[in-house]
Amino acid sequence: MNVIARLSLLVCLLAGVCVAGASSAENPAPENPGKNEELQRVADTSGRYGGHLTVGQRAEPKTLNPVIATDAVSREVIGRLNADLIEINRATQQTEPALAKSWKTSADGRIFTLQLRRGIRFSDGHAFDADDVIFSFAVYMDENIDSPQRDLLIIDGKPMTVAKIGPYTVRFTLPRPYAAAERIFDGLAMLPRHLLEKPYREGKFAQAWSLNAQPSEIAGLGPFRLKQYVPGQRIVAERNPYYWKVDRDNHRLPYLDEMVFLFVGTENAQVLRFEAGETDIISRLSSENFNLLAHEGTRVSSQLADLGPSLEYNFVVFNQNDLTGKKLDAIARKQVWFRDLKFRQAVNAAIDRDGIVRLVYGTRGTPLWGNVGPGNKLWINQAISHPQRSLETARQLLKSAGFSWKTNGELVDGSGETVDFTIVTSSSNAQRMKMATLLQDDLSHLGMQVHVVPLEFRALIDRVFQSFDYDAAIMGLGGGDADPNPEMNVWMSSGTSHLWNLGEKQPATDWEREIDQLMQRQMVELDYNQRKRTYDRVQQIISENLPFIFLATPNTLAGADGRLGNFHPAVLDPNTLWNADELYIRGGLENAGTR
Amino acid sequence: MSYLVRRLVRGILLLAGVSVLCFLFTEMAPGSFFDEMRVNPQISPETIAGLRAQHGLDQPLVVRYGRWVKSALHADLGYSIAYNTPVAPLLWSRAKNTLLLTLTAMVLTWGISLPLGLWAAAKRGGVLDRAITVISSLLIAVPEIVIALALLATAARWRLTPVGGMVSSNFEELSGWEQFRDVVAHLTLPVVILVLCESAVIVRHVRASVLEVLGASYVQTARGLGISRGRLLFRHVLPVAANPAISLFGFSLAGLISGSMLVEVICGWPGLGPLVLDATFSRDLYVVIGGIMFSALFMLGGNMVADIMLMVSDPRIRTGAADAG
Amino acid sequence: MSREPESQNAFLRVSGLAKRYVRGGLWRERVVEAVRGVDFEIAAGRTLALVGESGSGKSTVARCVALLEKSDAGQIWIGDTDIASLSLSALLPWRTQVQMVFQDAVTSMNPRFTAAEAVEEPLLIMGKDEALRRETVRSSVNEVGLSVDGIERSVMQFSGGQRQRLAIARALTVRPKLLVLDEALTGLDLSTQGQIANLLLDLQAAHSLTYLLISHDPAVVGRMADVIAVMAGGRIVEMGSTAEMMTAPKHEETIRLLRSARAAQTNLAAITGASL
Amino acid sequence: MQVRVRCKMSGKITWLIILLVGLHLLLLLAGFVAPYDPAAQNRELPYAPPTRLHLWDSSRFHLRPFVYPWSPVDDGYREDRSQAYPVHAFVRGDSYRFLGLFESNLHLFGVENPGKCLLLGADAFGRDEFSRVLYGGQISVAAGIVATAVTLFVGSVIGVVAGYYGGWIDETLMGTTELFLSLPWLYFLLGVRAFLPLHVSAVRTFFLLTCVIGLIGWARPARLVRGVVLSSRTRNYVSAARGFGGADFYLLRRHIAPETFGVLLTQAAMLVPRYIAAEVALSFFGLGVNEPTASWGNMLSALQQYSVLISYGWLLAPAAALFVTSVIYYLLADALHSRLESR
Repeated sequence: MNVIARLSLLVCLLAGVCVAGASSAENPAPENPGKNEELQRVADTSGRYGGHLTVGQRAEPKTLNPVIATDAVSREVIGRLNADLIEINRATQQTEPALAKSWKTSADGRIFTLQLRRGIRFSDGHAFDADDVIFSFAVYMDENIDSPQRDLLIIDGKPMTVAKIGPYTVRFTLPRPYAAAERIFDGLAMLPRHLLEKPYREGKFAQAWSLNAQPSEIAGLGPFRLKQYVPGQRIVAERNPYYWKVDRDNHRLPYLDEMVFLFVGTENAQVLRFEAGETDIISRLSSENFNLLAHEGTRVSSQLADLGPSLEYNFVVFNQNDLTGKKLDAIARKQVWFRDLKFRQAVNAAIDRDGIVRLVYGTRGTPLWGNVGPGNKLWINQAISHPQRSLETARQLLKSAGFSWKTNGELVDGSGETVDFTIVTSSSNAQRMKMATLLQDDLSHLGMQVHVVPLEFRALIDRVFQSFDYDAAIMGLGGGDADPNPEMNVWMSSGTSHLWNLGEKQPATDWEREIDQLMQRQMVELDYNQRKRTYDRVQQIISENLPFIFLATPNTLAGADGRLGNFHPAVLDPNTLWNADELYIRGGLENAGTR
Repeated sequence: MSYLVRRLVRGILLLAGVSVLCFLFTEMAPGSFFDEMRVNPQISPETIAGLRAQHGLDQPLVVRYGRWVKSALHADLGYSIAYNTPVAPLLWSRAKNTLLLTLTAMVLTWGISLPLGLWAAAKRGGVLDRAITVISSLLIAVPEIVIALALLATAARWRLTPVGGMVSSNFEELSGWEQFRDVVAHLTLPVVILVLCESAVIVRHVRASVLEVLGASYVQTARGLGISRGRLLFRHVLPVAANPAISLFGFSLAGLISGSMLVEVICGWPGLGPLVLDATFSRDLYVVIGGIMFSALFMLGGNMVADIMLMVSDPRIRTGAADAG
Repeated sequence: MSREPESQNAFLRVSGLAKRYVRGGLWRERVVEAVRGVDFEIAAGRTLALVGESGSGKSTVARCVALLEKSDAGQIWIGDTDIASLSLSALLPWRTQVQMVFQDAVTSMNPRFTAAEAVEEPLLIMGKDEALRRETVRSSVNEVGLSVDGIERSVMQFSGGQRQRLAIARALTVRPKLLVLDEALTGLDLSTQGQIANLLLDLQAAHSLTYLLISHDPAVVGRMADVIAVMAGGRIVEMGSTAEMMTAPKHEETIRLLRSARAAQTNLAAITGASL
Repeated sequence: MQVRVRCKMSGKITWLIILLVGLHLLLLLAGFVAPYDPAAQNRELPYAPPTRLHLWDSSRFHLRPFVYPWSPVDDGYREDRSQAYPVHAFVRGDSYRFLGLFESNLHLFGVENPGKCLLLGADAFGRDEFSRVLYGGQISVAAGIVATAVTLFVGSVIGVVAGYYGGWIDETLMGTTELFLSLPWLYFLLGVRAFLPLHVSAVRTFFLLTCVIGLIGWARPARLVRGVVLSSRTRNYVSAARGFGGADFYLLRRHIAPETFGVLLTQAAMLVPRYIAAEVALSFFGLGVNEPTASWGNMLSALQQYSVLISYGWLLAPAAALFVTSVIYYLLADALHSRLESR
């Protein structure tokens, strides 16, 4: 028996060695850089080839189609398989050349002429040229596809136009000057015309590149290409042997043989599997988990990074929507308070932001008084004041607004009605639930009866965006970019994320009108300093009029296996994988296959 | 009508009822798949409306139901909004994994709890009986999610088993035997969690129904005749005590698809659980409805098997059914 | 023990009785004709024994006569009334006329009950007040030869013979005219059997009860019955006075029954009271 | 022997009932027993571990236990030995409504401010876990029992009717149970929440919760009961009683319903803790008892975060309370069951 067991073990080991040996040859070796390829040299990067990196994702990606993908996890995978014309460097937050090796802007800022890299190839070896760019934009702009990216390409209701000037030159014409227009190109993956034109012509574009697609049907310009999809378990991407970047020693990137996207399901599982060494990289860590990993030190070696304040801003918004015809009389009555600036100022003064940072973020967060946090170094208005919490100030404000207190401490308004309202928040966001509980306690010191109502995420969205059936909400908006332009829809009175009063025909207040003008102006302003001054004024108005009462922002926290080289997490999404092409495993190949 | 025909008719009616109510319920729940995009300031409401129209979400409920029935008859069970593929293959690729997990867990659960329940009842008040009472109370009192997380953490700390997924990432490179071992290693933790939570309930029921029968007349008589304890338990008590146990067994069978959702989500098991839960949150309606139809199908099968077993094990029921009919 | 034929007015007259069962199978249903065209009558105060192999339909006849089941065809006359045609509610008064004593006294009483509760059950159902119930229970229990002292004990604590006595006492509480004895003596040891048989005969004499005795045991039948009817395949194949049947059976079924019974009799001592 | 066993049983039942009454009294008098208001936050003490009761200080033994305050350090808390706070009985503190009737501020025990006596530590907001366990128990235990009662009532009625009458009634009812078991209740619950006004008081949330849980859960007991009834309705004594003219209702009440007691008691003993814990799942979907009202379910839902579960073990206190409660209930159910049987 024993002998048989040993023998079979031996056989298994041998077989394992053979299979392992065979498999490492499966991954394509990087092609040697050719003479006529205009590759991008990443001068300050070095590393070594080999190994694979396992990433734990909270959910399963839904599609590999860059045009229709809406969810974050899909986009995270798609981003590794595809490339853009111009990229935002996550470390510097500035644009830099990608598939377009250079570009020229006309004097009026409306015409962009892009020079594409010559001689570079898609991951299936097919050449890339201007026709692919023209095709890609045709798809993104197609009304029948309703790509979420389409909205980026429409400025002032008019689409930008694309023209092919030469085999490697394309020209984009904007309907009007647009500040930082080149940032739009980040996130618009260039598609292979030779693979996708057929489904596009047949009207089956949305079904193309689903997860069930064969790897041979998919090609991109990113550092990796699809190797395998196992339903419910993982996506394996292997090196794109034709990738268009080289390191300082002229070695073609990426260094990694493979990237494995593992679907782990929950944040807990993400942490557990990182802790157990089953995944190598972890981002969007909560402070509790970050501290856990930092203190426990259960991983043999891990590198944890606290990058300081993120771009996410959490705030309370009071419902100031026009409720006529909505049958929400109870809320309409309360809107008298919500529309009263002094009421909002009182709430603002009563909030214990330090408490939020300490209790919600375990000190790994930063209090906020405006919509631009310290994480956005280019745009923050440092002049905005940071008043300390003062219940006394809050009481004064309420008193001057005609509120008073009953003998039992309850706050009543001028007409004798008790100040009593609910705060809704997403039940799946533990941090915001905690903020709500803290806020409730803070406001109870002012005699306000506040009820916290956690709602399932989509139920919350439905109330805030559709039915307006809520008093106040704690929400968060995360910027994909540090630029003010993506915020247009939040601050413009006609904007679709103008949460406190959606769908205004015209600005309801003077300060909203002023913000409208300022936002419009900054959009067309091409000079940074001028633009900054304009946007500073917007921040100033917002912090004075408090349509949102800002609370705090969490720090960006990430971690990786200690052996991962070139790990430079950034505040902008995707925090950890933006330089996937440069990541490598230290110590080389012998460690790579052991997991 | 014969039993099977009646069951079949009932099954079809049930599936129809479930599908109608599913549509009504999903209509009741606020929000839709594309609502998440509303939070992104860069996406316009027109785009969202366009996407809704593309997927037919703007159509009235009846129209959507009609389309779905048509698609269900083609064995597609509708079209996933998120995955842009038909639902049935999406579900089936994961249902296999769920079945692997739940069948293993079920066999172990019953293999453990049936003898334990019998033993506890036979030696009532003994050490084992008390231990079972305390342990099962503990398992019932502590929410499953906490038990699962605690076990998961233990496994991760002590490196006992892999803490998630179904196979290692180098699975394809392993030999057949190693692949088997790999799956077993990954299976261990979710199975242990499921077995612990389920058997706490079943042991108690088995114990209670065995005690009930032990008190019954003919068993007392047989005892008076000096029949051996083992023979008494297995020949006389167990067949009769099996009645509630069989109903429970039916539930085990019926819950094969739906019973392990939480554990699958926590352990990252690539089954239906994570898919359907994710779809529930994201309002990917047809995946949810498909998942429910799938589990309803299994429930029908499970209950039918349980009823047949009841008929076989308890001849009086057969006679009774005849009388009433 | 009177054996002379009495006046011809029968207490119970059964004619053309038929009963079908539908057995729900897994694949298809099966119709079992348990009883077909059974005719017989019993004179008041007399005993008719239905004998036959198990499955011959005799228990079905008993259950129909005892109003436990609805027959599919035929009439069951008591006096001028066809009780088979009555609705459930109209049957209620007739239930006091006909009572049944089951084969297995052990299972015919709820093990949760005390003896008193079990015996008083019919009275309770009929809504009699408590004093009357208690009085009737006492007299019935006395009548079957049990002591009143122990009747607050659980029925589980009575022996097989005692429980059969309780079952008879229970039947007597409603003062019935007809007792259906469905294998009431089966499964008891010989001496107990004899005691119960004597008790039944005494009761018959005392209350002029009419008995429909279901049995497969010729010894019991020979001792108690005035008339014997032999059933096979759901029909009565032979009927006659006890004396005729025991001495000169005609039908092969009757002969076979008697022969097997004699063979069994020699082994009877070996059979214990185990009802399992 | 039978008699002796029964006496022993009765003794056991008495003890269990005393325990149970004691437990419920403790919960009912939460305001008095708990030293603090369950919603009072101590923002400087998030996740403070249980306060240690001391009898010895550096020099000598004290008859009266005393506590040291926690002072935060780098990764946790340390006792600040410079100041000791003796624990006093019957102290004045946060006010509460005694038995919901009159205002009081008398507490069983406590320490002087600014000392804190956190017997079971503190939660993320520095709220006293011990006080919250007591207050939370009021809601949770009541919810568990009411929901169980609703479930078992509906379940046993349907199970008994289906099992007893059989035929098409059985087919219909069992079909309904299957329907019930397979429906996407989550959507239904989300839908119900959407229809309800946001501002629903804690009491009404609690009632809604219980009714919904109770109404959804009946299918399982119904099927179990049906199985038992199916086999018991053909027992000879049931036929006999029918022969005496016993109506259906009589048969059900006297003969058939008692047969289901075993299953029902077992179900009850299991459902109470299950239903209390079910709130954890519900609060995950924003359907639980809202903050800051405490309930064992919403307290345990904090442990859904792996880091909390690992780092702050004392937050399992509601689970321990639930465990004790459910063991008492189960033992009682078992003892009652065997008592019914041994008659």
